[in-house]
Amino acid sequence: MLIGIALAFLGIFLLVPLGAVFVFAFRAGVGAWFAALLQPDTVHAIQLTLFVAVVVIPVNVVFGVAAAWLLARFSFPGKGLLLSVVDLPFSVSPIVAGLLFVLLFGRGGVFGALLEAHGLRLIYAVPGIVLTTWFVTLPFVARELLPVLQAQGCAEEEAAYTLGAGAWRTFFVVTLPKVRWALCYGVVLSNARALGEFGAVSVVSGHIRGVTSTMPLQAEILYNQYDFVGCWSVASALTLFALITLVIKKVAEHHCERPRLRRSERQHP
Amino acid sequence: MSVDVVDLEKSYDTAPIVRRVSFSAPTAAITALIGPSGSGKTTLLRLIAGLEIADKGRILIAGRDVTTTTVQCRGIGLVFQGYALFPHLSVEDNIAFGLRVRKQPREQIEARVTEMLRLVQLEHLRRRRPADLSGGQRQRIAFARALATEPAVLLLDEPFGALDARVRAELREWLTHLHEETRTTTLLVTHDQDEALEVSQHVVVLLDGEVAQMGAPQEVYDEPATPATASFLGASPLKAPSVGGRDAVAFVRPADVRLTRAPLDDVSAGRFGTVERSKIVGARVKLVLRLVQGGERVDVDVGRDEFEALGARAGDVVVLDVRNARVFLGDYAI
Amino acid sequence: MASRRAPGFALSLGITLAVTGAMIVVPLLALIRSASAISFDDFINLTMSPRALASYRLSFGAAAVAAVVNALFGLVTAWVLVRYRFPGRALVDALVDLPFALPTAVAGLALCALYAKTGPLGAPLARAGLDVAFTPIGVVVALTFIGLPFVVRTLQPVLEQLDVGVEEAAALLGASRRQIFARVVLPALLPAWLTGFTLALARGIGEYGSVVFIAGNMPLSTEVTPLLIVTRLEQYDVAGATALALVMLAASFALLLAGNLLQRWGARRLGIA
Amino acid sequence: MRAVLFSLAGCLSWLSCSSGTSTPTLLNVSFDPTRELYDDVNAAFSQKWQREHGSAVTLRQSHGGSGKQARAVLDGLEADVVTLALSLDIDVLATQAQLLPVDWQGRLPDHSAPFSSTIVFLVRAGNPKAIHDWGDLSRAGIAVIAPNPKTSGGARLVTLAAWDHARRSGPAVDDAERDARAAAFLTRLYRNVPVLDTGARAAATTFAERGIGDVLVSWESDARLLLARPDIGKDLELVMPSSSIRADLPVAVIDKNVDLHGTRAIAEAYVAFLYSPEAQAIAARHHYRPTNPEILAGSVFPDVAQRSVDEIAGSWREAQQRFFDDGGVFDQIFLDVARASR
Repeated sequence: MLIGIALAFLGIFLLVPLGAVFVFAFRAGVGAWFAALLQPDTVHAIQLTLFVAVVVIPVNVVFGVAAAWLLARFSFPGKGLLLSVVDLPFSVSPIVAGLLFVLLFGRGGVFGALLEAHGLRLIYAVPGIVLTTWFVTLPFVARELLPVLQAQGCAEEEAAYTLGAGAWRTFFVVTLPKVRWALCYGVVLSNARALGEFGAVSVVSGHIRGVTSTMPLQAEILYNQYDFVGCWSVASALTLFALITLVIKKVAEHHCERPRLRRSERQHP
Repeated sequence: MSVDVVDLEKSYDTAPIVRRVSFSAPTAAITALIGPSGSGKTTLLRLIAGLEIADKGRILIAGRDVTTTTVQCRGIGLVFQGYALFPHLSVEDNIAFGLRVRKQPREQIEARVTEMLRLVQLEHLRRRRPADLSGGQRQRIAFARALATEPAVLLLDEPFGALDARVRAELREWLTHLHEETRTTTLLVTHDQDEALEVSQHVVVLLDGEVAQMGAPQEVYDEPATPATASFLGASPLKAPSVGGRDAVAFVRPADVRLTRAPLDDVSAGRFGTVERSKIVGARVKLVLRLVQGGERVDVDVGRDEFEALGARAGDVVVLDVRNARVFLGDYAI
Repeated sequence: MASRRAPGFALSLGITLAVTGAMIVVPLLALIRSASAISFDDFINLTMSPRALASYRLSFGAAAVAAVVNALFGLVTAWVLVRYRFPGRALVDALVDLPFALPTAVAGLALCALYAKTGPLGAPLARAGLDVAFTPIGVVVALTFIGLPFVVRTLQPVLEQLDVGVEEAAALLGASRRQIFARVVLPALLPAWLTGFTLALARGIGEYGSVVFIAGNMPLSTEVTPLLIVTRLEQYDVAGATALALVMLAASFALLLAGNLLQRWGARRLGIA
Repeated sequence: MRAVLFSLAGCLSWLSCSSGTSTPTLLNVSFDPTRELYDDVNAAFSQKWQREHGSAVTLRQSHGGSGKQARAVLDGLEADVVTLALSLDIDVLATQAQLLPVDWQGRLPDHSAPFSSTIVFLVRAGNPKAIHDWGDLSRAGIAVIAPNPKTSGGARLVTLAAWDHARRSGPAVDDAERDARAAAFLTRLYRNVPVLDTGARAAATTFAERGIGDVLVSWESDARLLLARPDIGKDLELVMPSSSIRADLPVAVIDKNVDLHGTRAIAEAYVAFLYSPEAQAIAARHHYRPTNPEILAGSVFPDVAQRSVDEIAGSWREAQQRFFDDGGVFDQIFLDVARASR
């Protein structure tokens, strides 16, 4: 009974839209699907989207690891506030996020005059898209790592120190392997968001076809050109990315869960 | 390679945890740090290991001041309460960890790991992961890992805390043997006084962040320095005749009381108590008595045959013969 | 400062402060600077205009309804996923994260195509007299979709850790199944449940991508606040956009703070603190 | 902090520029319905440029609501040329950011508007609801699809055309009563609008693809583009109202940006090309009314009485202030619509 309710709810709200994307995309056939994806502007949008993800993810990993380490291992005044600030991009409206960067780097913005004097262009160009995407994906890695670092405690690290291992060595040999699946999970989530961000990027993109259109924006452009096959092809490609994300995530979770299950077995033999 | 702690202090958020602690752990002996939970013994151990920074005081290992030395350079081995084995490494890699960090040649590491596994008698588990081991096995691997680097001092933080009674007893004996073999200066933190008495050659009693007493196990057991120590070591207080107008308290252990049938005609001589209840626990019997004069409760622990010879039932009055008691006037022992 | 002797305090503090400073605090200061140029009266006029109020009503109202729907069905889903074993459970479990992974614009397009009067779901619903697309109901549907994982994912770990022994103890003491759920399980889940609700709410209030396609975007009835910000911006009304952005920002920060407090409360209640 | 940000910015813009543009690039920032028009115009222009100068030129396009696009240029989108729906949107670029001179309209023929368009109705095949003129749109039971005048230039033309029609029809009374009549008409009309899309294209999709509404009020060019579509054109029918509005579609070179990019020569050649017979013919093919009289005469455009914005409201600036700014006529109408629907 409960299973039925849960499945019906998930079916209506998740499976049906998911299926719809593919039905719409392949209505004109697989050939049309490929042809639509191989249009030059769409190819560029795919490249740009992947480029943004490739830039954003490493910086997110470095920041996420540093922030999670700081928040899990030390207590200092203002920690609660810092945690909330780190979380902020997560709950801020994407539109507000985009607006923030326009206010910062736009012509009339805080740094607008400075950038213009040096001939630098951030907004309505790739850097603006990268920065905005970075903003909206900022908390993901830190958010995934933090609970794992907290839950696992620092006993193993301390054991490594007492055995003579230095800080970096301990970090790479003990800490990182311990949290690698949570890290992987965080990367996967921020990657998904980086690939799919629409609202924030839409504000700062400028929608120049073949230059500053990411895949979600390209889907919207094609939609507005009455090119529904193209639009749904891009949408289904993004959905495929999403499904791959879920698979990777599931694998990561599976690896995270095994030690946890064992521990609970030990407690309740 | 003694460990000397001088006037060590440590507070968390202004709450003092360790207050002016000084003691010495002699070379090649097992020194037990005992005290109830919250007495600061684990913090003290972490301070010695270098995992916490002391607010004040000094720590010397083999006469060398290591107060500001980093944890990596102190030359200590630490066995953690929850073992803290690296879950992603095999048993062998866990033991080799400290040696690899020291960049020892491969064959030497190999040999040392084998030696350590033999020492803890777990050669057959070499390639297993910690998750596949039993609690006792993990415990022994943790010892092997800590000893592999030949530390000057071995620190043990409640090493048997998470194990069941039988394995605990086994490992205590095993630890004694291990220590005889390695002769490493060892500091053992435990809340279990029996464990401390059985394993160590030197005992430091910590109460409320302060050293309450230290000395040889038997000495500490027999002559607790303060009422608090006596109480921690299992004695219960009994009102004693006042001395010089001041209240005196006698601390009596359940095993230090003999019971005999009360003669029916004379109830004024000696101490009389009414049996409230009794419980046979294996070979021993635990009784709860209430003194006829004053109504204080006294716990008594006698042998089964002694109890059966006594033949006392609930409500019977018996004579208490206190063999050994520590009497305090205020805080002073007499 | 740091009393534990873990290394890397200065480095991690440096990186964290530099990045949060440059990427979050500075942009926020830019927003506040822009907003400070608006006089108080103008600010009130801009943020309390009938159109703004109507957009709050829709954004906050629809997000709240969607969060309630998600709270109820999310609880059932999390319960089913943790307590029952059935074929395809792993698949269902993975699927719950779909709204996290699926770009919001794709979700918006798909939902709009499905629920429009000509769509496969919209047509039968329209015949039954229920219009979904281009009405506030459509907004609720979109927000339900994107908020779905929050409740499930915050409840799941707590449910897993919940000691079945406690429930058994309650049963031995004579509690009925409903009583066990209401008096034992629910109180233990409450903080996580509320946290999930808060997260779904916060996400829903600010959502744009999935909503613009399915909302009717009619001023005063089906226009969400983020769209109003976009509209203001396109009318060269930076002040209006900034003022509304500040209101949204304050709302999301307040919800975030509430969420963190709830989490701390929950940790204390379960004695983990 | 500034230094960090700055070097970061430098890094990022280097990354973005490193994609390498050896050929000069021209960015035309345009509005929603001109996507197909400028696809063809750009192809023709780059061929012509290649033929005449022997070097290639890359043409880039950006489309969106006219106001949104102008906003982006204002905030730093480096358009070389703008081709928007309203002269007002280009005025803003001149007055607010001095990107081009204020008298830009005098620099090219016909007030810098090489094409014009108008507003028409699109109904379901057979016109089942018998919609023939503006008055029919306010009838009860008619669902009207039109975009949001706040974000869409075309929608502002719709509002102004409807206003003008209502104001001039019926008994002649004084100005205040005419205005009241027009406002009441618009309130009834917008009460019939179930979806207010952000742009002309979104509205067209709602009407044609989603099958919502009885009538789409839209650009003539967009309506005829939909009619020409093989899959959905046969289900639609064009209706010309008795009167409509004349929408001049202005173009301008953005002086500040072309000087920055060194693309002034190409940009000026590009806007001049829009007046050439070749481009005018392309425009006519895409159902934009050309200014070239011969080409206009040679193509088929339905007759409709067109009134200019200046005739209806004095000027675009006055129209914007009076109708579309916050607290203007449109906001009043929507307050009434909301009150009536409650």
